[in-house]
Amino acid sequence: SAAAGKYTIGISNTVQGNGWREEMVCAMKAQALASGEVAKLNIAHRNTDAAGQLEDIRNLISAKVDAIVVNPADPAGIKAGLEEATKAGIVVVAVDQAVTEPSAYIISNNQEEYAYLGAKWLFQQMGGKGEVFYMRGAAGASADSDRDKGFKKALAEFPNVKVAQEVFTGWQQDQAKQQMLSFLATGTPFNGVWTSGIDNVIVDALVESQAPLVPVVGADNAGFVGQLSSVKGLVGAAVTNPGSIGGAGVTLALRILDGKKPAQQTVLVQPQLWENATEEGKAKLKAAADPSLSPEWPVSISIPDWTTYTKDQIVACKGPGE
Amino acid sequence: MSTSAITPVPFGRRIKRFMADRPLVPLIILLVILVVILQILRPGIVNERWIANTIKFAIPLAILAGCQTMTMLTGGIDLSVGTVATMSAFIMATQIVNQDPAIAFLLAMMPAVLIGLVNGIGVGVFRVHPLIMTLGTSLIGTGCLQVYQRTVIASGAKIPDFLAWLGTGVTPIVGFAFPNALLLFVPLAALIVFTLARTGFGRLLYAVGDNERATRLSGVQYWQVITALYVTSSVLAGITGLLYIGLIKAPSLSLAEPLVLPSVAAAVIGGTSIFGGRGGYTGTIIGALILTVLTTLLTILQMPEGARRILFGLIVLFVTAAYLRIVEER
Amino acid sequence: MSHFLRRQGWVVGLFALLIVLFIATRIIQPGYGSGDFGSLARAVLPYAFAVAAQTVVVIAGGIDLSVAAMMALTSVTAASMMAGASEEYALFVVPFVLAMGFVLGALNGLLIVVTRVPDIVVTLAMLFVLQGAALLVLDAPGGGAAEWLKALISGTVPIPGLPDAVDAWLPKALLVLIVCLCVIWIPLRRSRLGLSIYAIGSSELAAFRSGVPVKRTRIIAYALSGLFAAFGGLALTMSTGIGAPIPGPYLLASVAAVVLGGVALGGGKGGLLGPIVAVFVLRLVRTDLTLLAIDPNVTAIIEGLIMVAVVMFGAFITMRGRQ
Amino acid sequence: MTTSAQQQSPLLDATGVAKNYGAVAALRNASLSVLPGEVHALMGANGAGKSTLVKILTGAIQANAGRILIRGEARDIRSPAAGRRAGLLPVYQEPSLIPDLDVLSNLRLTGTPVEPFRAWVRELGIADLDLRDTARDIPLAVLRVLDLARALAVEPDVLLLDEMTAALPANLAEKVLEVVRRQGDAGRAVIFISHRFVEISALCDRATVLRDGETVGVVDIVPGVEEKIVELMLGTRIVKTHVAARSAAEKAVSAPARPRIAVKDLRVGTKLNDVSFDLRDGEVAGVVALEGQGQDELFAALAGSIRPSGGTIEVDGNQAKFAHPIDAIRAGIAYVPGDRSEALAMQRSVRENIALPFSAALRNWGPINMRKERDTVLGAIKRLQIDTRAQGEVQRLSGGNQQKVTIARWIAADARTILCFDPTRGIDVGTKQEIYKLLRELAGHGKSVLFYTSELEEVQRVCDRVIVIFGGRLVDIFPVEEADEPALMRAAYGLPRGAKADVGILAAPNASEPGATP
Ligand SMILES: Nc1ncnc2c1ncn2[C@@H]1O[C@H](COP(=O)(O)OP(=O)(O)OP(=O)(O)O)[C@@H](O)[C@H]1O
Ligand SMILES: Nc1ncnc2c1ncn2[C@@H]1O[C@H](COP(=O)(O)OP(=O)(O)OP(=O)(O)O)[C@@H](O)[C@H]1O
Ligand SMILES: [Mg+2]
Ligand SMILES: [Mg+2]
Repeated sequence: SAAAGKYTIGISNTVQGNGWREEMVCAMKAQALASGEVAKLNIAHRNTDAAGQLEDIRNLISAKVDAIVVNPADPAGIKAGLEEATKAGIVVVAVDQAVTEPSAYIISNNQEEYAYLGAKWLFQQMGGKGEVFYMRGAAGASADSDRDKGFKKALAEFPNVKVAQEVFTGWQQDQAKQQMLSFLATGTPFNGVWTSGIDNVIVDALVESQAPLVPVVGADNAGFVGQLSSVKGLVGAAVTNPGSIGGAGVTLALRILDGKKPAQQTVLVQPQLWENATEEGKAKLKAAADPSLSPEWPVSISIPDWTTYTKDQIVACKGPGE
Repeated sequence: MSTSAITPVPFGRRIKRFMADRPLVPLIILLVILVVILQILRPGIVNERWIANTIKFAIPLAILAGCQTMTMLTGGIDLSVGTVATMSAFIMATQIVNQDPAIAFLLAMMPAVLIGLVNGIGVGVFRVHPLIMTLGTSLIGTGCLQVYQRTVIASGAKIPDFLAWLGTGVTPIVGFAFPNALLLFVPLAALIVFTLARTGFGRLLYAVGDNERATRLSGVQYWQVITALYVTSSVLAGITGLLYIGLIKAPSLSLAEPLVLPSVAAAVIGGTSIFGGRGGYTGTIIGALILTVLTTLLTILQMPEGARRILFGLIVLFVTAAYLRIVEER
Repeated sequence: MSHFLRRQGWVVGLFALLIVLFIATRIIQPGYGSGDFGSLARAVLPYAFAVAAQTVVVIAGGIDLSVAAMMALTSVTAASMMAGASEEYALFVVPFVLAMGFVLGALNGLLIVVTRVPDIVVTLAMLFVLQGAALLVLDAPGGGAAEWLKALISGTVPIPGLPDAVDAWLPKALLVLIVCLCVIWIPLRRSRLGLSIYAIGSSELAAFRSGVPVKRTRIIAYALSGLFAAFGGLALTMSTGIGAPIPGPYLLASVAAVVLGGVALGGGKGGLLGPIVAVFVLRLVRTDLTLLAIDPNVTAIIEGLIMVAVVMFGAFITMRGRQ
Repeated sequence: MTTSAQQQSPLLDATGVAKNYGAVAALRNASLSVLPGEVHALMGANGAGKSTLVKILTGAIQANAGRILIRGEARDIRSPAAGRRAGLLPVYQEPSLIPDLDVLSNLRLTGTPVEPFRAWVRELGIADLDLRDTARDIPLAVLRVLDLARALAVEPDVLLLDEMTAALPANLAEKVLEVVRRQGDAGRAVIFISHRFVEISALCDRATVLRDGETVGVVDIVPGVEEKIVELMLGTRIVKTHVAARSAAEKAVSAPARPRIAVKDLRVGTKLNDVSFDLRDGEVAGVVALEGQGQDELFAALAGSIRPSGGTIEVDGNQAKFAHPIDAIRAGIAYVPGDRSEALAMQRSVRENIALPFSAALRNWGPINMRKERDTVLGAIKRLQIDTRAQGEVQRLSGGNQQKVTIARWIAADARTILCFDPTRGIDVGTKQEIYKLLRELAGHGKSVLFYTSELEEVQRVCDRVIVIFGGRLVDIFPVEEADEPALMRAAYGLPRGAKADVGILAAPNASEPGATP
């Protein structure tokens, strides 16, 4: 499958330097390459806000791409740009999060479900009672508030579980670790940790300070998945939040360009939970673990039915023409 | 002509003058006040483990703040330290997988030296404003790191045991757990303090920041001083990156980026002027400790995130204002 | 003429660079037309206001690290007030938010003057305070904006007497920008207050000795900065239709554009035109990089290189000029 | 204390003024009373508190104690703007035009009427001022004059001139004196600070003398009062040093074969043209020129801080190319610029400023030998009698003491050749004598000095030869015996030697007697 495709696809992403997002972009590239239908990728990938993403989307419109795959900085904030794109005859696909623009197609990880699933499992592990250390993402980010909804929903189902402390990690490793260590130093009793994807440093902090290993729920990042199998006495679960959703977005865009519209406008990819409390879960974890990946990368590097690239292709992180 | 009358000075003024002569004392007092507040809010938190943790996290910040202190003395600033630290950390963690530790170390320090050199030449020879120069090299460095990152996705990463030991380990000495990072930091800090106070190079940093034309007339070659300075700053940032990766143990592409603004803040809180010519490193170290303690303080407060940030801002402002009031003569 | 060139040479050079970039853009994408220029103008809007906010204080010899946070706060305030409210209510929201920016900016200045803490620390502290306040107003992106406000910056204005082909190149966003900046800047520049702002930036001691009320002038400079930042916040809400409590990348961008625009960090020199042209240059570079489909990682490298190269070139010219 | 006619009530009357900076008492108990129509001298050694008093009177700083009456009314002047309103206009020791604004904007800023300003500028002898020039690009001497013209343009009741003439070349200084004299005639009062007795005796009616922040006397200016003022100023110390050039016999003995510095056809842009002269070991060569005749460029080129556009400089017979001041310093040539703000790191200590050249070279970046440094620095401080009460930061020293630090640096570094650009600018009589002695001593030890001065009377006290520059060209080289003030003045105006005419009020006979030093 050479770069003999016919489409130009634009990509807009607004967080740079974060393992998950890097994987997402690599998945997009790999899928574009694997599909053989894409001649050129036009990627706008930088740290910016909704207004900046509008700028990028409009630049992509100027570049006359056939489709735009976008990880929205905000569901509502880029509506105007997406509308303009549709008007210009461009297929718009939002990945990872929903958007409010009705003409856009959405293929997204279900963030609310992501948090609900993990939190529910955690509270069950805690025996339905006790204190949980709740480590959120970046204050004011829309993915964070979606996850908060899911977490609160699970919390409501377990009236005896209390939040011992709520902090924002800003999705930053160093901050999360420092917060965990400070929290440990306060001596506050706690029975579980729910963290919004910054997970391996939390386990590290628990191990380093020789604190009792309470159940920890994180994401399917390679580092954490490895820890779930290797750290003795650690009980925990990884909830999948595949960065490969980006590849799925490209696939969806290509299907639409080829005239194969999906039944609904929105496709939700449901998260899975891999825990190490049962033999069955352990087997899943073992199958998923991939020590050769960068510890910040989610191990779920492909989504059945939606991505067709090989592991080598996504790891090479090369798009058509590169 | 030089007879000054010695009149008896009231006690209050004597204390003020004492503090004004030793600006470190009031800073330390402010630090202690913060710790006491912390202890009151969460009795028992100020224990051995907490102290060790605070020191561990304050050290990388303090070293980066040292870079800021030195560059700020010349009227500059080094915004590339975050990128440099991240680069050396990331390169170390990825190269150690297949390379000899010594080679990995050299590879990790290479971008630091290079960026320092480019910064120094840009600022010293081409007279680009340091803020723009270091911002520019930091953008370039980030871009290069992203490109590099793609080539090593498959190779995985590893934290060398030695760095983990240095970053997170503690050594009990007379019943107290001393963070191993102090082994690196104490000599480094002593060296910086000594350099600033007692060496020709240190003198030149102050003088260049104060009046560059005057130093030129005294025979100082600006570009030499500035180039040496920015290379030093970058190398320190590189070392910080290695220490930090040992502490965090998770290489990421934005590892040390969050430390940049606080490093500037620590230097300024510690009494260094961004306009050059004034300041010192000991104040900066306390500044870094104050910021670290403050972060803990806010973490354990049960309040909305917005209110926490407001409080953080207000405390930083208050601490600096109080410090100035105490130190100022008159 | 020589006076003009000596003073405005840098701006003229930047303008030439901008024109070269436009030509380059047309070559890269022959279809680049008036609509795309309108997009550029809209992209420029928040940056331009941020840079105006930064310019005023830099000329006055200070720096404002709270620009982006101020924009976030004013943006979420506007968005949360307008959410679900009537179209007319926005008529009240706009002046309210602008006044809020002005007052908070004045607070920045007041704190600097009263506490005598260096401006960089005060505005850094205010960065956290304003960010926190923004999070208290809206803990996640949301809110809304009146339709007429959103319409204010999209499309073009038909100016009677001008052929449509020319009209099309006058996007509303550009006019809004020009009007808002000129209404404040031109009278300021001509007033004694404007002179005083330059004076305190150039030499605080000399200004004081010339009878300039240094403290008051400093407070006003920061208040104006707050006002421009509030315009920037409104621009964000206008273009996105929401308010987001996390500040965008406007702080460093504003400082970079100020320097690129020929305003000396340290104060006393430069004007507003240079930084605004610099913003256009930086935005257009980004457009070109996207049009060229350059690897996004290389994009960062190129942007850094351009920034450094332009300033180096300027430094080189001044060095040559001095000899 | 001499009393003068008291029929008039004073325009300005300050008593018991005190000001402390931390432990330093800048003023303890100063008083000053000025009558309408009077030109009143304020005198005192460096650091006596003159500038501080001016700043207090004009609201630039606040006194800790004291009472100020203006036209008999107690006034509390809290800012320079308030001072202006009260009719007090200062020209401070440091220029106070805003550096980055053009002259016109500077006028607008202070609400100064433009036409009177222009008239004063012309009157003060500056013909070709472009109001759109940025203050930063205007030479120091002109800036001082503009500062004065700006003050005159608003017709103040009391004009306070702090060392107005110190940075001025003779021609401009003379104009200033004329103008100031007429201010007194117009019924306004002038407070005039200067260390030059000639000016005081030519201009002032009375003098208030400060010592260590205290008013120690008010005297009428009558012929012969100088001795008394000096005594008041310096307390018990009586200075009777007279230095002068070596005797002809001495010169004959030690004329060296090769000049230390040989300048040939030196050119700098359009400012300096084909200047050639020699500087020998063991000599002090004076340079005399009016404002802006190319002397700045000459010194800067010799110091390596600008590159000449033509000609050669030979040092010890070897041709030298200076790309940076370090090259000149390596060749043993040190430069003391006229503008001390160009030479000093103002926020650093006296010690660090003096020791600055020691650390300049790359090989001296290492640890400093603190004891050796202290001894060297202390030696230089002693030699120049620097008032070190506020030595923690040079900016807190008085103007004259700052000036001394710039010289002390090169005394400490033991430079072989010193280029002194108006080194006695703003230095009190006592110390001036010391500096003359010092320069002679340096020459006596075989060092060489190139000495530009704006005070012509200094020439015969210090120099062996005089080089006169006019319009960028070297017009004459005088033996010192012929270099009396009228002759120098004429030469400085480009008039041929020998023509007899009295030029201006500065042509007072000079009283130095030749004597052999050391
Ligand atoms: N900001 C300051 N801080 C500390 N000391 C100061 C400050 N300003 C002035 N002084 C001290 O006050 C004294 C008087 O200074 P002042 O400038 O009034 O002297 P002066 O009489 O004008 O001397 P000169 O003839 O040298 O100009 C000096 O000892 C000086 O060091
Ligand atoms: N830190 C210092 N404190 C006091 N005096 C010093 C100091 N450093 C140098 N000097 C003195 O200043 C003079 C010049 O110093 P410098 O070190 O530049 O010369 P040097 O190394 O002795 O000679 P060369 O130029 O041949 O290397 C010498 O007389 C030296 O004694
Ligand atoms: Mg004085
Ligand atoms: Mg040596």
